[in-house]
Parts: sequence; structure tokens; C-alpha cells
Amino acid sequence: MSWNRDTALDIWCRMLSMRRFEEAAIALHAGGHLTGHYHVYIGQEATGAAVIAALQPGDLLFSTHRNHGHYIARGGDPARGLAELLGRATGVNSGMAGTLHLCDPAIGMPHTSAIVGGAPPAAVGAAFEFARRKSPRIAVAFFGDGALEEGLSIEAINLAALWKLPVLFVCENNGVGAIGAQGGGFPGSIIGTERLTAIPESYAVTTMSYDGTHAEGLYRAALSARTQLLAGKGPVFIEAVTRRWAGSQGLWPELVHGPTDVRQAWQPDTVSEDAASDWVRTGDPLMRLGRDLLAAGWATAGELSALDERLRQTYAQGAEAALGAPWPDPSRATSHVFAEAER
Amino acid sequence: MAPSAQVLGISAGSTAIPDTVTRDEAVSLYACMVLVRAFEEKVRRLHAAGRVPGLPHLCTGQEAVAAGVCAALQKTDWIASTHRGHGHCLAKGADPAQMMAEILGRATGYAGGRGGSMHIFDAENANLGTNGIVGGGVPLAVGAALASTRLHPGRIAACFFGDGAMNQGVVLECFNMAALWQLPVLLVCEHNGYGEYTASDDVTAGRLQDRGEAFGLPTRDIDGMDVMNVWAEARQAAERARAGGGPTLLICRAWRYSGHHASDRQDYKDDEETRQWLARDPLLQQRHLLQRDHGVDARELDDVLAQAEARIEAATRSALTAPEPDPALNSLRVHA
Amino acid sequence: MRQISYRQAVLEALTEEMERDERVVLIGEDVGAAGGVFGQTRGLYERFGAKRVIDTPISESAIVGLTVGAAMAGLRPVVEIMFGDFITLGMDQLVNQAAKIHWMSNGQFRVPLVLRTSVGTGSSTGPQHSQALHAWCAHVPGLKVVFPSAAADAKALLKAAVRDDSPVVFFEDRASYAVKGPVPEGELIAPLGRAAVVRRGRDISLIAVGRCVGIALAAAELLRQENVEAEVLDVRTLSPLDVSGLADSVRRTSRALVLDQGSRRGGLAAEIAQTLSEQVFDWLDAPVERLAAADHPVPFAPALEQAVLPGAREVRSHVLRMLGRKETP
Amino acid sequence: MTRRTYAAALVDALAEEMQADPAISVVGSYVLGLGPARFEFERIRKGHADRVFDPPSAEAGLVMLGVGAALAGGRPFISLGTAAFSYVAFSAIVNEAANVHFQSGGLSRCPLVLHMLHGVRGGGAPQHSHSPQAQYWNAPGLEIVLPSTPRDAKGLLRTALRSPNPTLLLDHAKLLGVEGEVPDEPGFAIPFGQGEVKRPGRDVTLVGTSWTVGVALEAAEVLAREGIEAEVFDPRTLVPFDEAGLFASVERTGRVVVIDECVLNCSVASEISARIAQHRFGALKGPIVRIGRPAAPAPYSPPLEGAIIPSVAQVVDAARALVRQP
Repeated sequence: MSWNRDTALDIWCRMLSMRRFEEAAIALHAGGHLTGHYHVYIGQEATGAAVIAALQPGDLLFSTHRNHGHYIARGGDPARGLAELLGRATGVNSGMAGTLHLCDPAIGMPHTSAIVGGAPPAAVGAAFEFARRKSPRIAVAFFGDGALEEGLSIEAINLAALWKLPVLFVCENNGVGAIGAQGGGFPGSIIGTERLTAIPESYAVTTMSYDGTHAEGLYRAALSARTQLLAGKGPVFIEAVTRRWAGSQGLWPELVHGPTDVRQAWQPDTVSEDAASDWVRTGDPLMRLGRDLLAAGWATAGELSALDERLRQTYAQGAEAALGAPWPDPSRATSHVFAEAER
Repeated sequence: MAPSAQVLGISAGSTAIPDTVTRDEAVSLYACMVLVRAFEEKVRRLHAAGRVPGLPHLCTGQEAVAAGVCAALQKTDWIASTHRGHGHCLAKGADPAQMMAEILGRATGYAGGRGGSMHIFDAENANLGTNGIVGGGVPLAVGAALASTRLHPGRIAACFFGDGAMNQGVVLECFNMAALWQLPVLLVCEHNGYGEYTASDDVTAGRLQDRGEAFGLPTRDIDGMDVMNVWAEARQAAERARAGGGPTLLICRAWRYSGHHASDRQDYKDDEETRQWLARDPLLQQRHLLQRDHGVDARELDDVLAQAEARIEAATRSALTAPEPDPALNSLRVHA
Repeated sequence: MRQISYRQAVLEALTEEMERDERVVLIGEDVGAAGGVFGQTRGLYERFGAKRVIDTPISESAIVGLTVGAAMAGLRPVVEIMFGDFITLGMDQLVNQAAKIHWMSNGQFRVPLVLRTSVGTGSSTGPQHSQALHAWCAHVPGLKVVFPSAAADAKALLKAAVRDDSPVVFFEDRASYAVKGPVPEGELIAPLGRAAVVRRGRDISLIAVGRCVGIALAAAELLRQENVEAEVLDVRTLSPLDVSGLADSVRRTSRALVLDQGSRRGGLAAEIAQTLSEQVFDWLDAPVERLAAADHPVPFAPALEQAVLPGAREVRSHVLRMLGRKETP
Repeated sequence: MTRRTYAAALVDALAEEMQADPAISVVGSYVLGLGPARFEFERIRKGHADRVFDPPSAEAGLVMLGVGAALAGGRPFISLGTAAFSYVAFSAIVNEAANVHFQSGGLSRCPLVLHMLHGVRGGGAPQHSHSPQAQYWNAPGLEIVLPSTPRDAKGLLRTALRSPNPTLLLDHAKLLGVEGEVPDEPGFAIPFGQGEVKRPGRDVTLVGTSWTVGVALEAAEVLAREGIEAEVFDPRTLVPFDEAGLFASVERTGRVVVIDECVLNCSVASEISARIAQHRFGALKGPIVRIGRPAAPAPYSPPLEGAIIPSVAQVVDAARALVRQP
């Protein structure tokens, strides 16, 4: 596994699929089909896709309330994911989980907690079991910068560092830029220090900070981290710094420029001029990787457009199927409270 | 963990000691430590004789931290203590008789027998109480400091916690908030090397000193067996807090001569290490300093010792003869 | 009489009490500049400033612990925990510190704090954001537990809670924030520890908590068409419980059905039902019955979520069965 | 059969299961508390040194470690020591462990055993004397086990270590040294949801759990001398709960006293009484009587502490009053 044409193209497809999923979610919400508040991953696709592409099938992934991207990047079925957002019976979790708890053990994503600081300690537990059983697997925890304000996640970092556990902490630091703090939005992380990475470093944890929109950098970092973890050299903490997507207004995101047009990667002048255009041109990780693929001669505009077209079909059908899917029968509400012992 | 200051990487002979230490100030620090030692020794013997219910936790060996920090505080400054808090309470001015009565579960105790050793409250000396939960007292003191910034400017708070508590999430959350809001609080970690029976180094990743700085918290790593050193560092931190300069994390390296609780044989410690720490007994160090630097003769020091023991004897006699509490009062004061 | 929303009533109570007493401060996540994630503290930051409306990091155990210390030192803090589910992170500070300090210190220290939080189903927020956990707090001696069902009480009981010298856990039904109700102008305060008869009746006492009061009133209207007159009581303070108030009603009607927004097993309904059985056993023609939230985590899907709480029709047919009446279609 | 202490029986079950199942690991330094019974645990450390871990005092992190390990194919036995400390991990228990299976739509499992020592142990004072099982009973998704004898401890722990669900095992601190007959046959297990009549009788049913089963048995002896035959029923697990066994006993005697060491408000006794009243109202000759801890924290001083624990005298008076009722 190394950075080459196939890997870069595979990551671009995962990122585009993550973007289309969120666009479908926003459209379903606008149509009144998705009630309750939800969190989209737009702008952070490179971090999720690159790190997940570096994993092996046996590795386990733990996410948070902002989990749609991780589910899709790890190979979750888009139609069943959308059906779950709409609370339908054919949803991947039969309507029990919804947007906050999307998960599927079949793709190594067994449990998604919506409690801030819930992902790191769960991942540490999985890594504890892998190390104990000497199995060549690692656990990854994705979480936002806010999670480091919770004592629970710091207890997890101490445990992992203490017993040199094979866990990769990925802190997606989308600390609220100017837009959030002034516009009456929600303040980002409130931590006494400016440098977030000082916290894991104080536990003698290998800590690195990366540009969260640069897929290649993150992919290489994740590969080397996995090797170090399997060699028993203790946990690794990666901070992926991203800029908040222009359309993210706390709990009610909006497609400020409508669905993403992949062609803007090679036709930047088609981007309309307004407050969000700077982000589309320089902040959007999808555009950046698209440009890199073309520059390296690893793909032509036509090939990217063809891939995009196929994904549009997938998501059009997916949304269609989700809207048409049956509601779960209320009597199912009391099922799965306890698991049956294997006979 | 070898005891000498250099090996510990502590600033030996800290520059913080002011030169104008008066004789009386140095003697009163000694008197406070001697009182605490006598009190704990009496509790140990009473427990061995089966007179003390439950499992009291003794602070023998850590007297310098209690005496040094409380000497830097005013009567109205808040403190929050731990399950090993007899020394903190006495150093802050609590009455030994009411404390002993509480430890013996008698009606005249600070909590009328309801709390016992781990729940001694002394509002008159702004003591937010000893506490049964590891790290439980830290947010209480941080909260009191927050209240003081609004209601009684100039009043500060101090909380004590063990190195074991440095792994509790709530303590680290408090580091963050104290630094974030520049609260007037002294965060005093009594680093005695052990969380209950487990050596702290076995359960603590990285260096404790770095955990404060990670949250932007000024941190001092000092010799907790030298009461003059503790007192000087605590005074500096208290002055800065009172002037609005924000919190300080004081890590005091110390050693508890007693077990985790009164009937713990401490078989988890190795003898050589214990012997070395015994040689650095805070009471002996201060006694030596008083004779060498302040010309105090042995007779006067023995008087201080005798007074302390007499005071503890009297307190114990009154506690042993105090009445048992009346169970009918159990449900009183559940609500204010 | 003017009509204002449950949320507006909470906001008025906080504003009046902060105007009245310098020591009252509001502490919580996003309560300041953001005005509360549900808009329930909008304007307080601009009016009282950052020193009295304090935004905190996401650290529930330290936030609750910190407010206990501040209360012991003389403040009268109102701490807001965004979702009732998150009080579980502050449980140790609530149960082992706040609830016990006055008792343990033999009265030397008081802890006059209010912990406000939003609870309940109805917003598709799934299992970790929809629970109603008041039974856990009602179980703890030393905590007063209050649950207003409509706007007037949201204001009157919150003002009383802020002035009470004991720690009070104040549950607000999230689905009711937008619901308007009659609230008289001027000073409005109601004593803690008292239930209220919200509808007179003779055939059965419907004893309801939180959002179930509205459900009970709707059921009573349906039952009137079967000429059954149901009395509806709003429990208001869940601990200490107004046992005499509830018992008086059941002595008159000799039948009782308890409706609770919390889950059924080990819940408050069991406590009320058994306490009534002990107090008025001889007056009872039938056992006190319970209808509460189903004993499973709250599902996300709206179709499943709406089945968690009993509806008015379900209450109606349950009462008819208790009275031995046939269901008229 | 051999005579074993409660603590020894627990360790026997744990040792046998660890031998059979490599997935089991133990995390927690004070599984048997700080009293004399703790040395019983040394066998596990010696026999399975690489599978016993001494964690920092970070209860919330510890329970989450257990959840993660269970999701990764392990069967962790996590000990929190004193039950009062479980409040620090309350969110991890009720928001994470309890919900894993349900919120994944039945796809994921969390086979985890959470162990804690509950009840008034003597001198514990307000923050070390909790019995939190009533509050956990109100959180769907947790199996709850309360053994009262060495035999039950061994049989129920084995079932817990084989259960696919998160199981709370609450042992009473004062039972660790109690002795009793324990079967030796390999694989001896007691299924959940199966209560036991610890003493047959006809005039009144005494329902107890964990330590209060002993109180009920002592009361039954005193009552027998007055010609009153009391039946003692022990549900052994709260979730799943043996309603059939309980109701059968109620039908036999028609009178019920429920003895519980939780604080009476919303307690285990409240739930048990409400169920009996609801489903067997007709069988009752009088109101059900609840005996539990009063609404106050647990005091430290022995005479105060003694006054709040359910006593044999209280049970005898209540039972006698019910039977003598005209």
C-alpha cells in the first residue's frame, strides 16, 4: 500500500461519495423528511477517506455524532445509510440509530457514541483486546477538538499511553473560524491552551499535526502510524486541521453553492463570486485532490466526470429507495434490548 | 524513587525562600506539624485498639505540605481536602477535639458522627471538607474560587489531591477551566508515589508536571518534605492568585509513612526506599533548621512537642467521653 | 390572560431572579453568546454580561462539581446541562457531593444550586438524547426534583427553585419549549412540594408527571364522552412528594392511574403507586395502575419514537378497562 | 459439594472460566475490596498474570475500556471496587454499554461483566455505602445480578461470564466472608431469571435480595418460634426478573414483606411491590409492606449506621402485624 494512481483515485471516489451522501441528507432535510438535528462531514472528507483507506479489514473504527463520512468511506451502503437517516425499516440499523449512531460491524464500525468524548475510550478498549490477544489489528477513534474538554477522553489517552496500546487518535480540529464565533454560532473548543497537541504530548504520546485537506499527507501519516502501532510503540495522535465549510451553520447546514460541481477542479473560473468562493477554490479537499490527480496525469477530466456520473446515479436511486422504504412496525421498538445467547 | 531533591529533578534550595523569615514564623510551622503528627499517631493507636470504626487514612510524613500551604492562606481563604485530610483540617485551624469526636463517631463531632474521618467540614475556617471521592474536592475549590471573584474579591482557594487523582477526568477538566478563566486557586498535588496500593508510575503516562502546562497552567515541582520550601512556594502562588494572576499547580514530592489506611501493612513498598524517605522526616528537618538558623534550643522545641501532645491528649479524653449520637436525628437536615 | 411559551416562561423566571439577586449566575455550555441551543437563554448574556452568564467547555462532571463549590461559597448558581442524558456525566458530583454536603456538614454548609436540563422524546434525537431520568434523582435523599408540565409552572416553580436553599434538579420537557400557555403578569411563584388538581372529577384520579399532564387532560375529554369524569393531578414536585395531596384525591375517587414520562421499571410511577397503596389501601376498589414510557431505549425513527409514551386514546381505553366498562367503538 | 466462602466461590468460578475461555480478562485492582477477603484473589494473579490489569483510578475510562474490548471480541471482567464509584462511570454504563445492541439494530454485542461491592459495609460513611441497583434497574439494556450465598455467587458469575449482554454483578461487601456449600461439578451454573425459595412457608412471604435474604431468613426463624411459618423468596437477578416464582409464593401466603437495602424512594422494593399489587391484587390479604433504608445518606457512626439498615426486628414486627391483622 503506497501513494500511487490507484490509491489516489480510490480516495477521491470515497471522498466524492461522502460529499454526495451529505448533499442527499441536506436535500432530504430541506424536503421535511429528515427530522431532528444532524451533523455533516463536508470539508473534512480528505481526513476520513485517507485515514480509512490506510486501514486493514480487521481494524475497528469508532466515530461520533458527525459519522456519515466515516460510514461511507469505510464501505457502508449509501441507500441503507440514507434509509437509516429517515428512520425506515430497511435502514442499516433498522431505524434504531438514525444519524447520531450510524454503525455496522460488517465494515468494522461496531458502535457509534454521540456522547462527546465517547469514541476515544471505546477505541482504547478495542486496542486493549487486540494487544492482549496479540492480533495484528488496530483501533481508530475519530473525534472533534471539543472532545479534549471531556475528562473521559483524557483518561483514555493516559490508559493507551500507559499500556502502549495500538490505537490511532484522529482529532479533526475544525475549530470554529471567524464565521462561527462572531455569527452567534457555537464557540469552538474552549481549552486553556492554544496548542491542542500539548495535551497528548504531556502523556508522552507520539503526536503530529497535519493539514486536514491534504489526502496524500494524511494517508502516509496513517500508514506509518499503523506500522508503529503494530510494533507495540504505543498510541499515535494525529491532529487534522480543517477550515469550517462555508455552509455549516451549527445544527442546520445549507448547500451554499448547491451540489458540488467536480468540474470546478479544472475550471476554477466557473466558481461564482461570494463569501464562500474562497473556500470552494482553496478550502475544499475534493477540489484539491481532483487538481492533483489531473496534474499528475493520473486521471483525465473525462474519467473524473464519468466516475461522478455513476455516483450521481447511485445516490439518486439511493434517495429514491430510502423515501419509498417502509416505516418500521412500532412493535419492533422493544426488540434488540438484549442479545440472545448463541445456541 | 530516590529521595534526594537533585535526583528528583526538583529545584533544590529553591530561590523562592524569602530572606526575612522570622523566628516565630519558623517555630509556628514546626508547632503545626508536631500537632498533626501527634494527632495522627493517636488515631493510629486508637484504631489498633479497635476504638475507631471504619478505615481512617493517615497523613503521617506529609505534614509539611499541609502546614506549608495553609500557613500561606488567610482564615477566610477556602480549602478542599481529601480522604487523607486530618493534617489539612488541623493546619487550617480545626479543633482537634471536635475532629477526634467525629473520627470516633460521637455526637460532638464536626458532623455529629455522620461523616467520620472522610467527611469533616469546618465552615468557620472556610474548610469545604475532607472528601471520600478521589479528586472530588478539586471542583469544589475551583467553584469557590469562581464565587470569590464575584462575591469576595481577594479571597482565594486551595485544593489538595493525590498523584492518583491526576488520572481522574474531572481533575483535568478543572485544570482547563482554572487556566481558562484565570481563577484564584492553588492546585496542590501531594505526590506520595502511590494511589492506594498501586505505584503511581505504573498507572501514569508521561510526566505529571507536563499535564498542567498542557492546559496553560503554571506548574511548580517542589520538595514536599521541606516545610520552608513548601511555605515559600505557596506564598508566591497565593500572592499571584490574590493579585489576579490566576492559578498554580504545585506538585509536592512527599512520602506517606502510614499505609493507604490504618491497617495496611504496605508490603507493596520496598524497604530501602522507605528508609531513605524516613531520613528526610519533615519534623526532624525543621527542628534542625530552627536550631541552626534561628538559635532555638532543644528545650524550647521539646516544650512545643509537649504542648502538642497535651493538647491531643485532652482532645482525645473529651472525645472518648462524648455521648453517642441519637439515631432519631438521622433524617434531620437532609434538606436545608 | 396573556399566552407565552414554556421556553419564554423559563427565560422570564431566570431574568427576574437574576435581576432580584446579584448572587444568581447562569453556568453551562452555549448559554452565553449562543443564547442556548434551544434559545432558552437568549438575551441573558447581553443583559448580564460574561461574569454572570458563563459559557463553559464541554466538561459536565467539572461543571456540576464547580457549581457545588460556588454554591458552598455563597453564590446561587443555576447550572444548565444541555440534555438530561448528560447529567449521567455529573452524577458523582450530584449524588456524592451536592445531595449530601448540608447533611454531612451538620448544617454548616448549604448548596443552594439549581441544575436545569431538557428531557424527553419527540425530536428524533435517539437513545442518548431523549431520556427522562427524574426517577434516578428522586431516589437520592438531599435532592429536590421538580418537573413543570406547562408554561405557568415553568416560571413559578423555577423562581421557587432558585430561591430554595437545597440543591434542586429542574427538568424541562424539551417538546414543550414551544408550547404556549396562560401565564399571569407580575410576580408569579409557587411553593415546592405541592401537587395541583388541574381538572376536577369523581370517577378516577389521573396522577401525571411532566408532558403526561397534557396527555391526561386530553384523555379526560375523551372519557367525558363516555360520561366518565376523570380528576387530573399534576405532581409538579417529584421529591419530596406531596403524598397527602395525592391521597386526598384518591380517597374521593377510590381509583388511580399514574402517568409518567420516565420509563416504567423502577420508575417514579412505581413509587407513587406503592405509596398510595400504603396510604389509602382501604379506600381502593382496584390496584393503583401505571402507564409510563416503554422499557427500552428511545429509538430514532419517528414511527417508533411516538410509541414510547402512552397517548390520550391509550389512556382512555386503559381507564375504561379499569372501570370495567366496554369500549364503545 | 465443598464448604467455601462467598469470595472463594466467586474466584473459583472466575478461575475455571478463565481456564476455559481465553477471551476473558480482568481489569481492576480491588475486585474483593480492601478487607481480608482480598487475598483470595491472588490465585487469579498467579494463574493468569498476563490477563489481570491494574488500571489508574479512572472509572469512566475503565468502563469504556470494557465496552471497547467487548466490541473487539473480548469478555472483560471490569471491577469498579466500591459501588459508589460507579456513579463516576454512570454515562459509560447507561448511555454506552446498555445501548450497544439496541442502537445498532441488533448487529453489535457487548458481552461485558461490571463488578462492584455494594451496601453498608461498616464505617463506609455517606460516600462508600451505596446500593445503586435500583437506579440501574431503571436503565433498559443491563442484566442485574445480586447473589446472596456462595453457591449462588459461583453459579450466577459463570452465567454472567457466558452472557452476550452487559451484566452488572453486585456483591454485598459483608457477604464476602460468609461460608456455604458449593457444588464442585464442572460447569455448574445458575441461569438468570430463576429465583429460589430459600425457606418454604405458608403464612407470609419475605422477599429479600443479596444481604437482606439473610435478614429474612433470621426473621423467619424468630417467627417460627411464634408459630408463624414465613416463606423466604430470593429473585437472585433483577433483570431478567422471576415474576412467576414471586407470584406463586404470593398466591401461597397472601401476605408480603419486601426487604431491600436501597433507599426506599423508587427502590427495588417499590418496583417489586408495585408488580405484586398490579398482578396479584386479589391474592393479597393486606397491603404489601416495604422495609428499606430511610431517605438519608448513610451515617458513619456505628449507632447511627445501625439504625438505617433493615433489621430482623423490623421484618418480624411487620410480618407478625400482617398475620395478626383481623
